Amino acid sequence: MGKKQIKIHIKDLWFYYHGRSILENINIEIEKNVITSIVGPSGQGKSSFLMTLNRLWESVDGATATGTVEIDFGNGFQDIYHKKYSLSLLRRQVGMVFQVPNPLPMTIYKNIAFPLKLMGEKDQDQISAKVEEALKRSFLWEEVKDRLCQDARTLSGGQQQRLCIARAMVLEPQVLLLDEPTSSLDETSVRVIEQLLLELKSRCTIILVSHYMDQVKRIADNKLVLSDRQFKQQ
Amino acid sequence: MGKKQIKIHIKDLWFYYHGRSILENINIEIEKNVITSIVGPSGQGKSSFLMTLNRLWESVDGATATGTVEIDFGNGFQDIYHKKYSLSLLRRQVGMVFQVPNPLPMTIYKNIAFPLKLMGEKDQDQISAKVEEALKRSFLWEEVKDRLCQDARTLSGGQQQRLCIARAMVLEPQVLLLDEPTSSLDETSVRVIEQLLLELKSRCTIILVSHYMDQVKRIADNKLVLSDRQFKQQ
Amino acid sequence: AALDDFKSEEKQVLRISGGTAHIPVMKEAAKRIMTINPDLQITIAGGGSGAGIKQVGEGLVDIGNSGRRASDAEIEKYGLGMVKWAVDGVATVVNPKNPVKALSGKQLQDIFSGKIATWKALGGDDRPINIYTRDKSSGTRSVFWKKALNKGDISDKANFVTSNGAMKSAVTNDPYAIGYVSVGYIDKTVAPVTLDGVKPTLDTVKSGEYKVARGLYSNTKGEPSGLAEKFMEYLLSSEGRKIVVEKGFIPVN
Amino acid sequence: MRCKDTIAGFVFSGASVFSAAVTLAVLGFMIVLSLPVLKSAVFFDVLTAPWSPDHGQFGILPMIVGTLYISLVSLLISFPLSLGCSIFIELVRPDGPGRLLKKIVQLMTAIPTVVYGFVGVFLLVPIIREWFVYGSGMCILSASLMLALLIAPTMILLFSQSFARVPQSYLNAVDALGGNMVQKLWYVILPNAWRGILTGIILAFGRAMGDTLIALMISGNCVALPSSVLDSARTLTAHIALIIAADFDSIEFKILFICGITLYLMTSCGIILARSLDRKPG
Amino acid sequence: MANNCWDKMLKIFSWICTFLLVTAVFMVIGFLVVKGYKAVSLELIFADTRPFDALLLKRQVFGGLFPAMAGTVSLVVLSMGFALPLGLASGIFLAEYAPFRVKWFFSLLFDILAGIPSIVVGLFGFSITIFLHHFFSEQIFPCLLIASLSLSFLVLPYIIRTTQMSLESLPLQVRLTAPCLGATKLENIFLVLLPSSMSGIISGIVLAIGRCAEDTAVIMLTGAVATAGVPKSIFSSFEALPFYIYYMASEYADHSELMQGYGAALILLIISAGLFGVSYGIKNRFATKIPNRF
Ligand SMILES: Nc1ncnc2c1ncn2[C@@H]1O[C@H](COP(=O)(O)OP(=O)(O)OP(=O)(O)O)[C@@H](O)[C@H]1O
Ligand SMILES: Nc1ncnc2c1ncn2[C@@H]1O[C@H](COP(=O)(O)OP(=O)(O)OP(=O)(O)O)[C@@H](O)[C@H]1O
Ligand SMILES: [Mg+2]
Ligand SMILES: [Mg+2]
Ligand SMILES: O=P([O-])([O-])[O-]
Repeated sequence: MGKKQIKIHIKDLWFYYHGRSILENINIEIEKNVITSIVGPSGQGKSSFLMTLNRLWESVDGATATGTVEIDFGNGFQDIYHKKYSLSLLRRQVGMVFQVPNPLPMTIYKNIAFPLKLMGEKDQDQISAKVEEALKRSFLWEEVKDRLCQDARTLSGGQQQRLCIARAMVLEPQVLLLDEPTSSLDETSVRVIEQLLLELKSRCTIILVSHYMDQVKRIADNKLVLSDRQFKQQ
Repeated sequence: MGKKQIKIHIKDLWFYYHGRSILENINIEIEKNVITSIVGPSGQGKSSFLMTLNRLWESVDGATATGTVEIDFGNGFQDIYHKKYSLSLLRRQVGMVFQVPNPLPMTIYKNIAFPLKLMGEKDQDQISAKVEEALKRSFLWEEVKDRLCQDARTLSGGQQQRLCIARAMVLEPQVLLLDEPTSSLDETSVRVIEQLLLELKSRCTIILVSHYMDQVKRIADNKLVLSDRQFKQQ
Repeated sequence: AALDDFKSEEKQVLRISGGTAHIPVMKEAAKRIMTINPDLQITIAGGGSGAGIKQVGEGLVDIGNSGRRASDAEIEKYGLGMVKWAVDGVATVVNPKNPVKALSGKQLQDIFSGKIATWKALGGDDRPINIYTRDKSSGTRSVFWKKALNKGDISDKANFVTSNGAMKSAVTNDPYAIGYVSVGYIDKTVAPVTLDGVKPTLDTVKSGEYKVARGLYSNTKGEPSGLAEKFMEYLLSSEGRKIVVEKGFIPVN
Repeated sequence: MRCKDTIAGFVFSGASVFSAAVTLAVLGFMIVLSLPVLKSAVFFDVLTAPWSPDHGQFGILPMIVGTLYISLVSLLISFPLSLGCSIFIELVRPDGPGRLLKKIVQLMTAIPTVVYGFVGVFLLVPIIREWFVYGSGMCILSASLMLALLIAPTMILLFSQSFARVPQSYLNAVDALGGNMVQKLWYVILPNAWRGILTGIILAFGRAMGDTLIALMISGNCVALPSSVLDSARTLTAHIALIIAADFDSIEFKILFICGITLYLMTSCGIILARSLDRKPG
Repeated sequence: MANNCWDKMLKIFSWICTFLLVTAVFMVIGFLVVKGYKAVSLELIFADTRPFDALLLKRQVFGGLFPAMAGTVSLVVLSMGFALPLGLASGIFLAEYAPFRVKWFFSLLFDILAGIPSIVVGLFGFSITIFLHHFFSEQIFPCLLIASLSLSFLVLPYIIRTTQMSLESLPLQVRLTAPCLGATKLENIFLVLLPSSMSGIISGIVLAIGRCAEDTAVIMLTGAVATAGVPKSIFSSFEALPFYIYYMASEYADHSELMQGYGAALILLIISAGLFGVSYGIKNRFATKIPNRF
């Protein structure tokens, strides 16, 4: 392995719910293009930590975060908490996938095209090319190419989760946050998604919250243990 | 151990919800004065089975049962599904306790006195004697004797569950059906209730639905496994 | 009959409805009677003269008031007994702030039919004229329509109000209003309009100079009897006549 | 025991059959009483002619138009306002003010209509008269403004209910993909909550049509067909209240039942429509 | 950024709407309070009669709100007297007895009844009265009894639907508790189901009371009049607070009557808000005080 490259610098990060601190004084670095897994008992703040990396907590009632999170999106480290930093820009570069797959109530095609539409992309050819690519990359293309116009909620759980990953990947984010993405899936689907993550690693930095030690052992390069509002590297 | 005595004969029992069969052709016997536990995956029909034993399904929309269930209440086996069999008589002799404790919206005292009132008991002294006895037998007397006039819903979960058992026991039923009676309780309460069941075994036949294998091992004498609409004895 | 007559009456209810011009007098009389004998209950509703005649005819009330003589057809159909206890006029009124205080009969007809639409044409402000009128059941309206408007049209743009009282407060509240009320209702919150040179006042009505005049009647089904009869007698007694004067009407002799 | 149970069953079902019968009786009674008009040749005139008893014309067209006009204008005023307020409660949701607004809106449901009418007469009408330098101030606009306040809580509460019912996972998906609030509203909330919104609009419209006091007190009640919002107009409900004193045998009185039937049918259609929307999962 | 700009506009729009609505509501309430607070006093209610005499019905009150308030109270008591048993029984039937189709049809009818404009219900009441007067007994007039019957039809659907919904929302476990102990269906309903859903039902009832106290359109067609004094029998006409307000608004004779109108409006507003508060309180109290473990 070559020299370690750092993708995210987290300095002095605190996180609160309704004034109660969940994370205290976090100072860690996250390596580029590897899978970093975060483990720890339930309710410790793993999900909260992910939300600090794309500022998703700003949409949650009663949540606050302070500190600096610097991410290098190719042009040097920039503090994403800086006032002028655009939220939608950030979220496009930091994708996120949730524990329970959450396809939007529209067709499979439109689900993937949705982030492009949000970005203001108008060119239909471009969009369909990108959708196809994203689906291929998440091993879903073969399974859905004949039913792109069906409602995405008719897919199986594992397919839905891959759809959500594809949706997150269509904007080519440099960081991908995964919050227990396989915990509601059956064994086979889990394997397919793990495979997918290993593939994706080459093009983005993956942070994976997982309850399953086996899984962490199988695919993670780094492991961070969250306990007592702090991280312990292992 | 002496010769096994049979309490309940179940022959050719079928159970349906809205025409969909849940239990098919059940033929089993249940031993007298022991704890028989019923285990099996969720949604297999364990609760439904209990309801066939006191005809409680008759109060549930869309449920039907066919077959014969014969119980020996001391004067030979009688088919409880027989047209002439009185429902209230049956329910007095077959007590039932649910997973979530369900005290009635009245005082502690009245909760226990309620079944007596339904039976038409008028003599207040008799009632209060029976209430006290039932509470003592369920190890609850000491805890509630000073607050008999408080609303039963102010008790803790474990206390409520014991209250419900006491309520079921006040009519001295010969069969006691318990539907996961400890699954919403903490460890200590669970132990108290298990102790209670072991005590009660001497005076009634207990059928216990439980998810916890540990618990089954600890207190059950017989174990019935429900799967694929059928029982398998183990 | 004097008030004392009511003292001996048993507990009972007297229903009165109809003409709204009558209401102040009715209220005062009822108040005095109910004070003397709290067992009596006298209920007073409006509705207009038409309603009063119909309701008493149908037996829904004991006394039905009307601000016009019941028509012969009505009298015959229901067998009404009538008591006329006051004389009253119907005056055109405007808001006191309105400089236009005199009109000719022709002008009045043109205003109500909508031909003259702004006050400017009459020397007032440059604002549209807001006409207020009553519904068909009103005795005040039928007298005004017959005697002041010569049965001319009333514009369908006119706003509707349901009683003499409501007419008065509508005109009080609207500086560009024109309407018509019973002379007894006129006080300083509304300004009477001089019609063809005659100002509607108690005196001009009494003297017959002001032509748009009418009687105030109370009707019963058949000849009045019982409490209704006593009530009528009270209205015609000296004390009753005092009330009539007090409320701005002219008692009949 | 058995016997008691059976009797109780009869009592309960009897009560509900009676209550249901009332609903039908209201319609039935009005139809019977208006039969003379329905049967006669005037019926068609009734729906098209103007109202002018002096000339023997008893049309209720101006009232139907007045009812629709006033309700529509009040809806036009109230709808964006209500939408904005429910966006405030469910989407913008500033901590304190959001909850406060909800409380205020709930409290608004308790304000009596006659109070709105009263305030309309003494506060709103003079303001309208002076601002627009036209008419008496008793006009469609005044009535619609007050009605808008009356129906706003119905809409706001139903709107925010249906906003809140949009699954959180959809909202999370949009958030995580970098969508902003407007996009969230446009692409996810509105497509999912439109049934609730439509239901709210229908019920509020029914409420506006059915209200008597506000229109009676501040719309002027003239019988001409209105041509602008500053014109005075009469609603079907106010018409009933005004004409009720008429002779029971007259055509005027019988026409009231036509008004009643019209109102009954219009609101019932609304209810049926709203229910059919509500039943399907949104 | 364009994105942000849209967001800001949406926020500003929603703030403006909120501001407009709240201002309007406070204008309405504030206007009444500012103009009316001076009028609110014992004299407003009892005029020159001694309150004690008035309350004991020894003397009639003239020029005060007392008769109107007494009328409204009798109206509310009577109509709830009719609507409550009928509504509760129908609600129980719908929730516990009715087969699916019947339930569907009846609840549709009750929804329609809830949507019927109150003036139409008033018209119904009025024409029934005339009908009875003509064909049944000359002694039937629009009166307190008729008005409260009509009002009870108006609030019936509210009571039915809240009863039905509170009963239906009880979890299966609660429903099965008493049958398990040998209770019959009726015992189950009266001893367990109704007490368990009491808070929902009561707050529905309080709102229905508010509706009775507030409605004007029904009573102006069925027996409310300008002057009647305290109602002496259910067969007489009556005064009522909302009708009084309507009457004063359109035909106050002088300033003091106008002030009475303001006072009456303020009092009615306070009563309605009070009833609303009570209903809200009941819901909250039952929801929080007793931990709901089901
Ligand atoms: N919306 C919220 N409001 C208030 N507190 C919250 C909220 N969401 C979570 N919490 C609390 O914050 C703490 C951290 O929650 P978080 O979801 O980050 O934990 P987690 O490590 O992801 O747990 P899990 O493994 O169960 O997902 C928990 O104690 C939780 O109770
Ligand atoms: N009221 C009902 N109406 C229709 N179907 C029902 C009803 N209650 C239960 N079922 C269905 O009947 C089946 C058996 O249910 P039952 O509650 O007996 O299962 P169980 O073994 O007790 O499960 P659990 O362990 O989750 O309590 C399930 O598939 C369930 O979906
Ligand atoms: Mg989590
Ligand atoms: Mg179960
Ligand atoms: O109400 P009137 O006196 O005009 O009939």
